[in-house]
Amino acid sequence: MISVIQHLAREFRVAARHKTEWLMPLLFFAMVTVLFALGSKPGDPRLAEMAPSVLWVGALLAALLTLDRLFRGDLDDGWLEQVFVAPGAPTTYALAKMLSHWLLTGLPLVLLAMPLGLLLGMKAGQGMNALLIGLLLGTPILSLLGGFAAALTVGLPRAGLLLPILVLPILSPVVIFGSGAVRAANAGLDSSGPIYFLAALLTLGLTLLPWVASVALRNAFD
Amino acid sequence: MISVIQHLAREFRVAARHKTEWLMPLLFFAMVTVLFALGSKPGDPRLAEMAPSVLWVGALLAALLTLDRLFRGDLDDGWLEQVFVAPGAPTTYALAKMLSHWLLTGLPLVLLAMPLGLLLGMKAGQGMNALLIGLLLGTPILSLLGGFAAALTVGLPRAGLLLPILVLPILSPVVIFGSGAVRAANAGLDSSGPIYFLAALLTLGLTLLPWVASVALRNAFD
Amino acid sequence: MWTWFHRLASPPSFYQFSEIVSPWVLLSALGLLGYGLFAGLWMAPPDYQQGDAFRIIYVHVPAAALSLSLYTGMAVAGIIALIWRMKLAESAIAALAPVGASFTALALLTGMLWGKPMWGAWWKWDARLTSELVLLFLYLGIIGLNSAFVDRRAAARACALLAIVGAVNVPIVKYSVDWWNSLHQASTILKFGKPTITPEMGIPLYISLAGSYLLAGYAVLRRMQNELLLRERRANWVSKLLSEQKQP
Amino acid sequence: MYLLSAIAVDVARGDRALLEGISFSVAAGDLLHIKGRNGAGKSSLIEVLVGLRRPQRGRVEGLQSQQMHWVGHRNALQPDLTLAENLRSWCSLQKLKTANVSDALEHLGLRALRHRPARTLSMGQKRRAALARLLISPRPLWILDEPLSGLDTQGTLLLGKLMNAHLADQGGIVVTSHQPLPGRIARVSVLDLA
Amino acid sequence: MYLLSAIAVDVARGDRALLEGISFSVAAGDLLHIKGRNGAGKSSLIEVLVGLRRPQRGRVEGLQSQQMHWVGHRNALQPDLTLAENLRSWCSLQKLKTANVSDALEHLGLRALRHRPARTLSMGQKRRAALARLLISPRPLWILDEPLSGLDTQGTLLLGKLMNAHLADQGGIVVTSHQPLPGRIARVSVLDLA
Ligand code: HEM
Ligand SMILES: Nc1ncnc2c1ncn2[C@@H]1O[C@H](COP(=O)(O)OP(=O)(O)OP(=O)(O)O)[C@@H](O)[C@H]1O
Ligand SMILES: Nc1ncnc2c1ncn2[C@@H]1O[C@H](COP(=O)(O)OP(=O)(O)OP(=O)(O)O)[C@@H](O)[C@H]1O
Ligand SMILES: [Mg+2]
Ligand SMILES: [Mg+2]
Repeated sequence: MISVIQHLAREFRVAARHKTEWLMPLLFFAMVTVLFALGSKPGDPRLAEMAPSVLWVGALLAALLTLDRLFRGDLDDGWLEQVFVAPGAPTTYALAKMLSHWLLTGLPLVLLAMPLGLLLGMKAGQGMNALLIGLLLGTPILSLLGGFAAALTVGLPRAGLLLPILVLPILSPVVIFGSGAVRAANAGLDSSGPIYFLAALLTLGLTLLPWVASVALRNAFD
Repeated sequence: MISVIQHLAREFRVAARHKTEWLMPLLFFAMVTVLFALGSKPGDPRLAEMAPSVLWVGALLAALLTLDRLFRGDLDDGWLEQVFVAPGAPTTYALAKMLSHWLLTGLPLVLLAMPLGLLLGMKAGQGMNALLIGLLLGTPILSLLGGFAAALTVGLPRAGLLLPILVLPILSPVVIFGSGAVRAANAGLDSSGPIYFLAALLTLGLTLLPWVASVALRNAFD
Repeated sequence: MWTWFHRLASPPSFYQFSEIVSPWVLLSALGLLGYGLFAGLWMAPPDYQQGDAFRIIYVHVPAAALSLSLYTGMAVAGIIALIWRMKLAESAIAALAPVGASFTALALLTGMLWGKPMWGAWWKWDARLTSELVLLFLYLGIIGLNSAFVDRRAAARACALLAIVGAVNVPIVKYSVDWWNSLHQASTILKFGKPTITPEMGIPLYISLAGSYLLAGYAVLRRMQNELLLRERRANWVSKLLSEQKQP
Repeated sequence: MYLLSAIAVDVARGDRALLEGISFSVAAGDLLHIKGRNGAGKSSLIEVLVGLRRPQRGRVEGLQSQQMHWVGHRNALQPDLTLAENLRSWCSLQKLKTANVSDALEHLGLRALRHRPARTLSMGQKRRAALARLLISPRPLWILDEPLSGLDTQGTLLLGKLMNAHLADQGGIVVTSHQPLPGRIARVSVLDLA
Repeated sequence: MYLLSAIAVDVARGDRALLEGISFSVAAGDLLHIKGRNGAGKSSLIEVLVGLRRPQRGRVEGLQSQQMHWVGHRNALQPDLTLAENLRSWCSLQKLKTANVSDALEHLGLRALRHRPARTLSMGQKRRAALARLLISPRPLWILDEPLSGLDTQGTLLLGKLMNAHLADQGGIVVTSHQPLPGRIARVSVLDLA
């Protein structure tokens, strides 16, 4: 636990080198939304109905943007080797990496989703709640899965097609259920089903993925 | 001219080494659109009307995913230095880089756009043509602009997120006109106006941006 | 003339110059703004359609106009910085970005405030509104880029390039109202030829317009001074300056 | 009593066999100098010794990697973190106290640079930073892969002193180096992979 | 007749002044050995000589970078391309014929490795690959930054031979090295930045 925090501290120090770092995913998310709006006819009512999917896709994108490089730097400068000869378990390192990604990218995105939703004409209410809860559960799943994918690419450079074929199918149900929950809520139906599914997925990922990722990372060395 | 081709040859050899690099954007593009298809009930007319903006934004963002790495590798292993001490003009190098990005990412996306458009319920016809022509002109603009932004941020720690913030605002006119053309065509109006605008923008970019990018790259050295 | 210009262009003399000028700029800015806003908000007659809501114009239009002019200025400074590698122009870019960003934000804000009564909505995905929002992102992008570099010169040159390339957006914001049938009203005031606005509404507007330009100028001058001090902190004119300020 | 011993170790990279039947042991106060042409397999062997890579056959006995200091070809410096931050985060990774960090930097003449991001250091300065880790906490076994590469003469002599001091208080060293080792070292044994 | 001469050159990194008033010239058959402690500014100076970095003050006259071979700290090898591919693409960048590539690799003992991706090479093998460029086409001036780092003894002697041969047919060399240069070189002048 403590070592997780220590790993995190390092990540944050690196991030802090970039004063505007934390702002960038937000700006990107905002830009995606604006682009969607730009693409459609000015003052189009359908925008509000598409909003949940728009926001989900935007969040997914913003998360993906930084993920693939998660471990690359540590491999290149030799830090990864140090992690594996150090006393602590590499799993905590992988977990810290994923966690830092969520804290620096996922969480801010969730917070921004509400104002953007309003901007797209969503009404505050059931639908909005479903959206936020869904994102709150979905973004960490992205960080975990994406982190695992990044570990794979670092570990087995010849992973080839394996990677996207492995990750995307697992990723898309998250997004589908996420925006599904919103539509259900908007339609006045009970949206707890998909939400529970996301929660289950998250707990599963949290218990397994950091460990799997650390195993994948080990591969970089033999 | 010849040297552009020689640069290109190198890029393709590297790309051939790991296939995922250029497959990722395609799969991402497909996922985004499929998500939208799943996002609304089957045979929903709204979907077809939102299709242009979905495809436009999807394609552009997918193309963005791979941009931040355009020059990074060459900087790290010292190839960029070699380019600047070599006889040829760095502009041709920058141009080749942008071109390779378009050929490996932009073009495949355009080709994928048609089936995806049909999937979203667009009819083959004026609208579809306008979409494809628009993308055919728009994606190279993205590769040029994105390449320029990548050159600006090449020395920087985390270009990954900074880059889209730099590109998307400048890109927004492309989206406006691109999807505008499709809507015009769908409405049976003449869509040549926005198309010409895109063409003009592309020629402008082609003449200026590779050079500007090379200046930006030079900036990484003093 | 040129020699004078060149002397002014050197950081220390520019620093002294703006040290002398900027107080007066500020003073006249406040004066004009004070009168313009007072005249606009109290003396000018209410609009026959909009009633008193229209009075936001006295903040909105200047802010919006500045959001465009400042960006243009930044692009011009960028060109100078790249061609002549002029320290002054480089620091101007860094100074202009945040000022421009805040005026853009102000234009958006006042616009939204105005939009509620006029169009019955805070926000519409309208060409001009959206493009102005995009302009804000452009500014933020430049600020982000600038802060991402350690070396100030490299930062300035990068921002210069970005500003120049980004300038394509400015005409789109400016003429969006004419190119697309926008909710937003077309240019009536800020255009060449005969403006179509009654004098007693127009005069105060022009005055507050001039005032806010001066205000922006003041902010830019001061920021440029800071930037110069930061970049030249190792130069001896700075250390001399500081030691002088220590004496009394 | 041995600090480390390799028993009939085979090393391979991918499917290419590199080394076969490597056996040696390092006692307290010993220095083992591993020599061999480029590509002989020195670094690969060292990665086996520190437990980063499994030997194809045979086994390695002795101290755990927690009781070794290992400096490889790469310096493990995060380019955006300052020198001090880099060493401190390494300490927390190794569960060491960060008290000695500034002394270690001082000792290697990096004091003035401690607040510089690692990316702005020269090649040799980076190498020195990597070696500074040896001084942060005393550990019985040092494993150094080409420690002299990039070091200037002063740095080379300094490292010689440090190694001698370490051997003097019953430490052990395994080092690869193409150049002759600096300083007069009492108990050297050479393993030539050529 | 000088191949290269620096006239009162000042070098700075960021806003930190490094070197001031550096002047020297290299004639055909001369070798200039640049010495100096870690961080003295050798690599920065060399980047000025090859035209990668502008000098703060002063100027550099003589051959264009098209007539130099420059080997810096970094080897300019794309990790995923094979050795041969790397050198060939460098040739096309430098507008050179690729005919000599295999000979050059042969000469540095890399023949067997030419179809290996660069990432799978040992440190010294990568360095040799970088040096192989010197042999692909004859150019009057060589500029080498720590060419010996990572080379084994055989490689060091080999480089010594190559440098002597180059000087013998009226070439010039500017080299930084912390270790003494191999081989007996006739006309050496030393520039010490310490
Ligand atoms: C967020 C919403 C808005 C934005 C982003 C916005 C932006 C702008 C911009 C960029 C200009 C151009 C300034 C120039 O030409 O230099 C402008 C001018 C103007 N705006 Fe807005 N505006 C908004 C809302 C409104 C509203 C609701 C009204 C009132 C109905 C309004 C009235 C005007 C007027 C009268 C001008 C001066 C036009 C001229 O005569 O040149 N604006 N605004
Ligand atoms: N990118 C950079 N930004 C700022 N300072 C730098 C940068 N790179 C190097 N320096 C500083 O410039 C000085 C000279 O660096 P340089 O690499 O030229 O030294 P060097 O003589 O080559 O040292 P070495 O023998 O270790 O190679 C060093 O003090 C270093 O800290
Ligand atoms: N990642 C890798 N995959 C496959 N083979 C590799 C890899 N890394 C190194 N090799 C090969 O293994 C052999 C030994 O490499 P190693 O780095 O151990 O050599 P070394 O003795 O350290 O050489 P040097 O003196 O240059 O450091 C070399 O022939 C090299 O080509
Ligand atoms: Mg080795
Ligand atoms: Mg150096």
